[in-house]
Amino acid sequence: MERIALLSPVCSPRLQNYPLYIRSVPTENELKFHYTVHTSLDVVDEKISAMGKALVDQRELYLGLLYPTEDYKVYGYVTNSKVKFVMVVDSSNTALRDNEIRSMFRKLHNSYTDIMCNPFYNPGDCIHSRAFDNMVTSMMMQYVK
Amino acid sequence: MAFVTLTGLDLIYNAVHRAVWDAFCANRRADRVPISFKVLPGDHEYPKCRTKRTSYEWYIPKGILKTGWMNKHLNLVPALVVVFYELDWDETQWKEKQSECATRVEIVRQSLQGRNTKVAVVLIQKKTPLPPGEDVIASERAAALCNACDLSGKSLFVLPHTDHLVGYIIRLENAFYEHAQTYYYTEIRRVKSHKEFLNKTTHQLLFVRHQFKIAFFSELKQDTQNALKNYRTAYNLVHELRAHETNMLEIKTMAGFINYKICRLCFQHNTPLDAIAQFRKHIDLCKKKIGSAELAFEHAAWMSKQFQAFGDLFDEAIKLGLTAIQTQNPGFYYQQAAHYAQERKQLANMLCNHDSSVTHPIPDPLETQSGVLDFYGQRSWRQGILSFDLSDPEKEKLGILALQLKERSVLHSELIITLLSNAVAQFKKYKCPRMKSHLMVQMGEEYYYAKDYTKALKLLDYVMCEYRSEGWWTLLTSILTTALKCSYLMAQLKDYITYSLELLGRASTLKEDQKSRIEKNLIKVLMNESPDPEPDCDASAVKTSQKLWADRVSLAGSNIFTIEVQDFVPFVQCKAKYLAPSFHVDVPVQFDIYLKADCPHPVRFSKLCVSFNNQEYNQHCVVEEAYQKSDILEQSSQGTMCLVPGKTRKFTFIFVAKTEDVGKKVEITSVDLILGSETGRCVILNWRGGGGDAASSQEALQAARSFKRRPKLPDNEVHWDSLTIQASTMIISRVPNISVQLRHEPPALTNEMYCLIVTVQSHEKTIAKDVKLTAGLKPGQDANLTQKTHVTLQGTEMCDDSYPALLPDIPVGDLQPGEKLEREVYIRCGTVGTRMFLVYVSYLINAVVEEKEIICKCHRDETVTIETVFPFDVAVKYVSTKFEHLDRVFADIPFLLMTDILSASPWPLSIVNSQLQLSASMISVDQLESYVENVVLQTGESASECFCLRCPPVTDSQGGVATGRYIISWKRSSAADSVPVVSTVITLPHVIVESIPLHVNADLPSFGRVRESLPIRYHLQNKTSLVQDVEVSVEPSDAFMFSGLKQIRLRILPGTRQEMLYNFYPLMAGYQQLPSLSINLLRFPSFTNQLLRRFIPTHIFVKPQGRQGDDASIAAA
Amino acid sequence: MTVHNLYVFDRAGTCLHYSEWHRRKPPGISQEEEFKLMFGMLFSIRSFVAKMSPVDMRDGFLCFQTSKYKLHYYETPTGLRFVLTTDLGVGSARDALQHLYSNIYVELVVKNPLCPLGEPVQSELFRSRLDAFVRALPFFSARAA
Amino acid sequence: MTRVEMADEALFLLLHNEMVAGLHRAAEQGEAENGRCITKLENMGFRVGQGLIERFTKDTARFKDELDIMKFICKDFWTTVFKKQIDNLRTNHQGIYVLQDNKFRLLTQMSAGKQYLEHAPKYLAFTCGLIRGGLSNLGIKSIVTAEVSVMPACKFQVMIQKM
Amino acid sequence: MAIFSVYVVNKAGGLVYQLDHYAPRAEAEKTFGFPLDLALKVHDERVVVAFGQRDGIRVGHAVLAINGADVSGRFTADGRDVLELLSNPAHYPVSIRFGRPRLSSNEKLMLASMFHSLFAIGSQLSPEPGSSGIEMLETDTFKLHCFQTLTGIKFVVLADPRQAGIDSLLRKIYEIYSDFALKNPFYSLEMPIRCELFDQNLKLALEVAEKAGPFGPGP
Amino acid sequence: MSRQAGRGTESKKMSSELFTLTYGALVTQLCKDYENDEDVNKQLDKMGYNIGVRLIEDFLARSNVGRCHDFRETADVIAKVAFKMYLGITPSITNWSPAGDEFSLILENNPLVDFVELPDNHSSLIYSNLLCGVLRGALEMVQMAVDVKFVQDTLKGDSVTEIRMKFIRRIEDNLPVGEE
Repeated sequence: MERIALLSPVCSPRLQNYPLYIRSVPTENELKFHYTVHTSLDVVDEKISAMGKALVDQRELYLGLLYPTEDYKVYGYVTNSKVKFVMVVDSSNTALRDNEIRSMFRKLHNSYTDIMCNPFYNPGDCIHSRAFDNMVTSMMMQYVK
Repeated sequence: MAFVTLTGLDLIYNAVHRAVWDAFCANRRADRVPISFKVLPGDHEYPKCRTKRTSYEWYIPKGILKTGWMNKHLNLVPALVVVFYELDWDETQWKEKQSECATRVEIVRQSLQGRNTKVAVVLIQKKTPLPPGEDVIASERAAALCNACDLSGKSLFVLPHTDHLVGYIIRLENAFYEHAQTYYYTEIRRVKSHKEFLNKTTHQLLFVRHQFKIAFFSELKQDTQNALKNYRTAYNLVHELRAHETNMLEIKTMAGFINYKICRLCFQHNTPLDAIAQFRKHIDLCKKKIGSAELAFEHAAWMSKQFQAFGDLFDEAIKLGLTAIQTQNPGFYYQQAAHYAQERKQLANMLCNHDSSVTHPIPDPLETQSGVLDFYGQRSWRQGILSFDLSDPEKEKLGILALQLKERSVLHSELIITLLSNAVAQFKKYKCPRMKSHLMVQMGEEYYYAKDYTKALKLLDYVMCEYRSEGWWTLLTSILTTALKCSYLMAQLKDYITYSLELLGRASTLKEDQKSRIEKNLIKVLMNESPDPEPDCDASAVKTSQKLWADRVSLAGSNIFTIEVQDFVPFVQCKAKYLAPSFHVDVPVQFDIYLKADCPHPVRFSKLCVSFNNQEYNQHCVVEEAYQKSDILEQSSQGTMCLVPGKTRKFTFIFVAKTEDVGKKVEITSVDLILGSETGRCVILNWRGGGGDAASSQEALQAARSFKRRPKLPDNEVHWDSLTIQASTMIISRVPNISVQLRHEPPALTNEMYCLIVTVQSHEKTIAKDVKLTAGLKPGQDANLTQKTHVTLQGTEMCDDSYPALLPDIPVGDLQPGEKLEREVYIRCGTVGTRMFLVYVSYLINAVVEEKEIICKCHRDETVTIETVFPFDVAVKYVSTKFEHLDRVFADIPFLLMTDILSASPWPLSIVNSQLQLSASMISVDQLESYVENVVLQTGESASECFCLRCPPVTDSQGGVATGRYIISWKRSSAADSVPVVSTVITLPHVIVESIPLHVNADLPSFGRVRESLPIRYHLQNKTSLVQDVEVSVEPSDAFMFSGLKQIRLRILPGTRQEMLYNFYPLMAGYQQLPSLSINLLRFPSFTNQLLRRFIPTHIFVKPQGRQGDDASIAAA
Repeated sequence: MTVHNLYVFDRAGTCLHYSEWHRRKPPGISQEEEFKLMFGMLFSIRSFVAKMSPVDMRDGFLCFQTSKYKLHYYETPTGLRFVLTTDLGVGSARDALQHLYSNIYVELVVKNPLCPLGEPVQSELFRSRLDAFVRALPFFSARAA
Repeated sequence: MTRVEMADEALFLLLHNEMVAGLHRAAEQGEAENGRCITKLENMGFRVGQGLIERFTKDTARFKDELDIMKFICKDFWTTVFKKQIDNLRTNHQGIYVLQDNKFRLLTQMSAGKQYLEHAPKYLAFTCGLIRGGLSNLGIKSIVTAEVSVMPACKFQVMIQKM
Repeated sequence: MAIFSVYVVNKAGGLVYQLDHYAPRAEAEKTFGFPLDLALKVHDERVVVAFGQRDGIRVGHAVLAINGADVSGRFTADGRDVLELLSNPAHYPVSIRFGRPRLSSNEKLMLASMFHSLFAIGSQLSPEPGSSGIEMLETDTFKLHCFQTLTGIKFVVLADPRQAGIDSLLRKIYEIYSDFALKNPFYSLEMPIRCELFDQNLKLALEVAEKAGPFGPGP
Repeated sequence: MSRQAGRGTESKKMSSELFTLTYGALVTQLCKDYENDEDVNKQLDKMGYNIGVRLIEDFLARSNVGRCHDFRETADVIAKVAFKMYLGITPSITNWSPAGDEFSLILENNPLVDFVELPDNHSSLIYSNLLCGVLRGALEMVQMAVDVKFVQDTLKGDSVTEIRMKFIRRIEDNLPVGEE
């Protein structure tokens, strides 16, 4: 089981960090998952602000493991355009090592980039895209155990 | 801590002993050795020691660890027993005492039969002992005593109770500590020694037990490193045990213990990561060890406990200076503990829902004869039974039942909430606002389950805004749903309504049917009925709440709720928009209120009203309608007071601005939409300012950026997104309907009374009352212009500096429609330069707006820039009587003052008069009259005057002599007679006056004729008070022959004049140089001929010979 | 060797550009007349040549010469006609004309939105570049100078 | 080779020109209208800028600071879009940056002097938007204006709006 | 090496003599199915290919024969309109012979006078003073050389671009003209030349020139 | 510091993206400006035409392709040279009409729509209609009147994108009136 969330850029004026896209498999107790993603932003924000202060030379877009909970692992990724990707995976899912996660984020990012390039997409709107859905679905299927 | 017992101390009756004891107990700080002391009577019975079995062959352990064991070694079995005994070296009855002491020791030894506990003797003495070796008796008696008690010398101590008691005590206990150490050491050895008798098959339990004991003793021995090592092995051994439903609990319990020990030690050793790693391992290993399904809640409870315990350890460590981080802090463990607590609760609810008839079995299977278990983690009803198959299923059932019933009495929610709040406290520290809110939501929900709705709401309310402001609608919705339930169950009207409003709103992610349900309820509430209960609420709670609602209903009326919707996302959206950024006071102010409902069913409202920063207007902006309960939900009738979902409804308001608001902003301070009615219940949705809510600004922004095409709408409809809030407008004064014209003839001339003719004509339909004229220098220009500019309406007399620069509010009466009035404004500018002049006409007029009469103040202003120039430039020069330019004049010798008036004005000037006012030092040769009187000068023309003056000699002419003033009185030729004459005064320059010794002047005809004699007479006048010798000579010239003294020296008396006559005879015609006269004053060598030339002519015109006729005429001339 | 003048016509016969360097004989007629005449002549030459040619043609008309000058002709498939007159000494100016078309006309006229097609070229940049280019031609001599 | 490489650039060039022309054809004359067209072009540029930067920065490391971003715009971004770097970047360190391109691709074919100067603005609007969009997507809100005194040189002034 | 043809034009621009010395044949016959995948059009009284070309058939070629029967202009021998005929599916398959259309004699007249005027314009448009008319006109398939006598008669020779020695040939033709045309008592000036001797000598001169080939005239 | 990541070789690709995105921005802008998609299509075609008439010159200048005398030749040049040069793709040519005056260009992938996902309310929008205009304009400049239209479009769910081109007539250029 794993879940993927894509969060709006911080720089969006008033409402920050509102979800652009959330998807989870399986869909039961999705709400819990929403909370998990939402709370994980604490860590993301922290990391970002740390970069701002150049405390850490975090030059990579992939933020790595944000924090582990009993049953999930939460990973984060922030694009240069400050769009945040959060991925929650079942901690029991051993198939997913750092590299897999990383490459999944890359996939997400690429696909997101395409969306940004879709002239009919209005940046900041929630994402309703067949292409994106399919990509996410296939990606999840690939790893769902 | 090492356990040491002290005997032979009488704390009650013996002060000395008391003091000793206190010295032991008092302030045991870290610097003191870790010993726990206990005073026991000398004949105290210590726990019996079982006879050591020589072989484990047939020994089958009944459990891992006895429940008593740890306590035994902490508090019962000492490492050392100290016997206190009062005895001085010089004791008289030494023998007796010695043997008594020996017996005491013996008694102790007896009761410690079989244990390795050490025994020590402390002699309490009155005297301070001499330094060792000096006291011979002491040493031998000491030896004797050791013999008697069969003690090693190391175990005998002397305690003189003198002043340095504490010092002695500390030395003592250090000694004790060493003994204890050795004791525990030997204990460890002993336990270890058992190991080799054990075999893997039957004695696994013992492996764990021994390992544990070793670790435990090491701990008592303060050897934490080994303790840790051994606990670790013990831990691994526990998990090697074959786990089965029956011993699962035991294993977990032990694992729990050991894990706790390990983690604590790790934190102690400041290796938190090891602690965490161990804990994770522990959890991973035990997570799945659930044990019997019927008691699943037990496992959850256990898990929760594990996490909580670790959380506590972690927190403890932090208090001791460990630093935690955002992603690794106790919070997570408390949170997890809470999580398991919740799970426990759920399981309990599932497994322990026996109906009330089921009672606690008797006899209570949880009872044991000893009242306690003898092994940790075993079931009370089958202690020590190791076989995995359940010997007595019946008993088993009862046992389980008992436990289940017991679980029922647990207050889960309390546990959960405490854990959660612990977590919250932690996350607050480690800046995790969202995590914090999340936990608070959980707490809220837990309170909800615990039926403490007030607390629940308090928490939920508190966090709602976080989720709202971050736009997490799903989460917000779920929170709202819970909140709604609470408010329902408490029959909290206002909250109930508020939450409904938002749950119906566009931010809510509820399904249509749910929304519809909520809306129906809301309407019921508005109609003063009780709403239907929220789904899946606790039945009993619903019962109570229904009563509450009923009561609410009964006390109808006085049920008006104002709800500030600004800060959330209500189901009605509102935007206020003025039609223009500014309105003239005499046109009605218009604005629209746009409303849009996002709820599933149409909603009626009873009233819509708008408030302004000027309340006056409020009453004009109200929409109201008699409110029939009946058609509240009726789809068909969509009258003005009904909002149809998704449709934008527009209300246009018109009001007439107050005249006093001219120049002010009229702001919409709030919009109120009233649902329900005063009679029943009513809710006032209140938007601060021009509407908008928590989500609207973001939406507006997105809409602005969007490239989406907006489908064409019928003209009367608009796109909600395309509407922008415009909540304030400016009231500006009525457009004046008069004309103001200015006539004048620029430029202005310095100091003249410049005439500016102002013509005001009214084009108003009605009479313009109280017309006022303001005219003059426009304010806000160079300050000193104000000094030099003066304005008046009277052109008749010259205005002086007392006059103002600006004439304010000159009343000029009323103006009939079409009437025209004219005023002359006279401006006197004292200096040249450009000035801006303002002419401002204000008046009052009645206007009718929306058949309402108002008096408007209108005004029109004209500004005009006027250049001020000098009317003319006056040039003054001094010339000799021969019109030669003079840079100085000579005393007593007449000269000419010439004035030149050049008109610089573009308009003709009439010079009324001119006047020369001479200073005292000047005398006019002939009387002065003006030559330019009434002369009119056109532009560029100039008028000149000439005055003949003489200046008497002056003593010192440094800086020259004042000449006087030249005054020109003038006015524009165009100006009316009434207009005063301007006098321009020109101060004449000073002249340098020089006196000369001799003044010469010649008189001779104006011309000569060839070959006709030409008589010339020179007058030489001695200006000095001395006799002067004068040499006069005349050089010949080719043009003349002459007769007369060619060269002479003569003497002239002071003041007198000498005359010399010459007769010149011109030889050639033309302008000829006269034979030059040269004079030489012996007294005044400075008197030169150049100077002379000033006074006498050098040339003369000589006519050719002419006919006789002419001569006559010439003679006549 | 020397260059006399240059004409650029479009298909419709509009003279897009004319410039001259060493022209000693003034046209007896107005410039429009001259342009008309020139274009007319070229047009007839095209059809004349097409009929006269014993075999199928590719480029068709290339150049002609009289006792005093030589006229070089280059036509693009889009019907642009570049006409350069030089003295007799000059060999083929075809490459020059081609370059003039593809590197100067296309770059500075076609790609300049402010030069409407089918009207005389106003761009100073074009004029100056073209002038510079022609003056730099090997067979451009400053004889007149 | 290089010529072919530039081919699609020609296509962009013509498209851009035609966009400008097209919008102005559609709008009836008048200052206001002209202004609106400029805004439209600017907005289009903005959107394109957002998209491009998203792609361009996909594989780049994280930016250190504002200046770092600006440099990126001047070097990589400009090169990929206009085949050359910005010639000169100046800043007052108070949030104003001036990017100078001495041979701005969209002007080179028009004039090398003052001819057509009055037309320059509408051919710069899109690029202004491009920069603004790019920056905004990197979290920098700004106002971008362009200034031409002699074509084809062009100055883009970026004023950062602090948020 | 080839000299294609010779034209003599009098000072009025009238063609007084024409000789086609060498005409390469460019013809192709092909059988077509319906519809015809070539765009045909009528161009000065001929049916020619407007667009589309394959296997030797090129734009500008005229329909010379249909199913072997020669076509004269727009009409078949039996007077049917070629375009109509070909637009009717019933007549397919059909074999058509295409080729460069031959110049008819009055086309030649027309072209001569056309050149006459081009010649004049050529000199008028000269950027240099005192220029003659067109003396040489080059295309990728042939060169046209023109020599105008002082008396205003033009001798025009069409030759392969690589053919040399044309100038001397033109002089030669002038000689031949004066020897065998002018000196012929029956020849009246400005009138078409019909003299055997002229023809013979002319042909002879052409052959000589051709033999000389690119190396210029022999000694 | 200069960031080398994602530069160099990609730069050409990038600039083609610049074109794609710019085109997208244009289309959406038009969608906003015009009431219905038909008008947008018209506008696109018109703009395409204006581009075409200029682009052809650039094309001829770069590729030394001469005048075509045969439609098949034209088709080849368009597909193999022009599309390759400007869009980096080589459509295949199919479905010749018997009269050889009509054919289809099949675009396996159409760079213009690389990232595009059509919203449902644009069913009748012909997103890439600009291309038709371009082709029409360009060919008209070389005396070919053609009719160009999309018959299939991947955006509309078709498997490929197909542009249909029909030769109408050859435009004869004759001397403008009042000359010769």
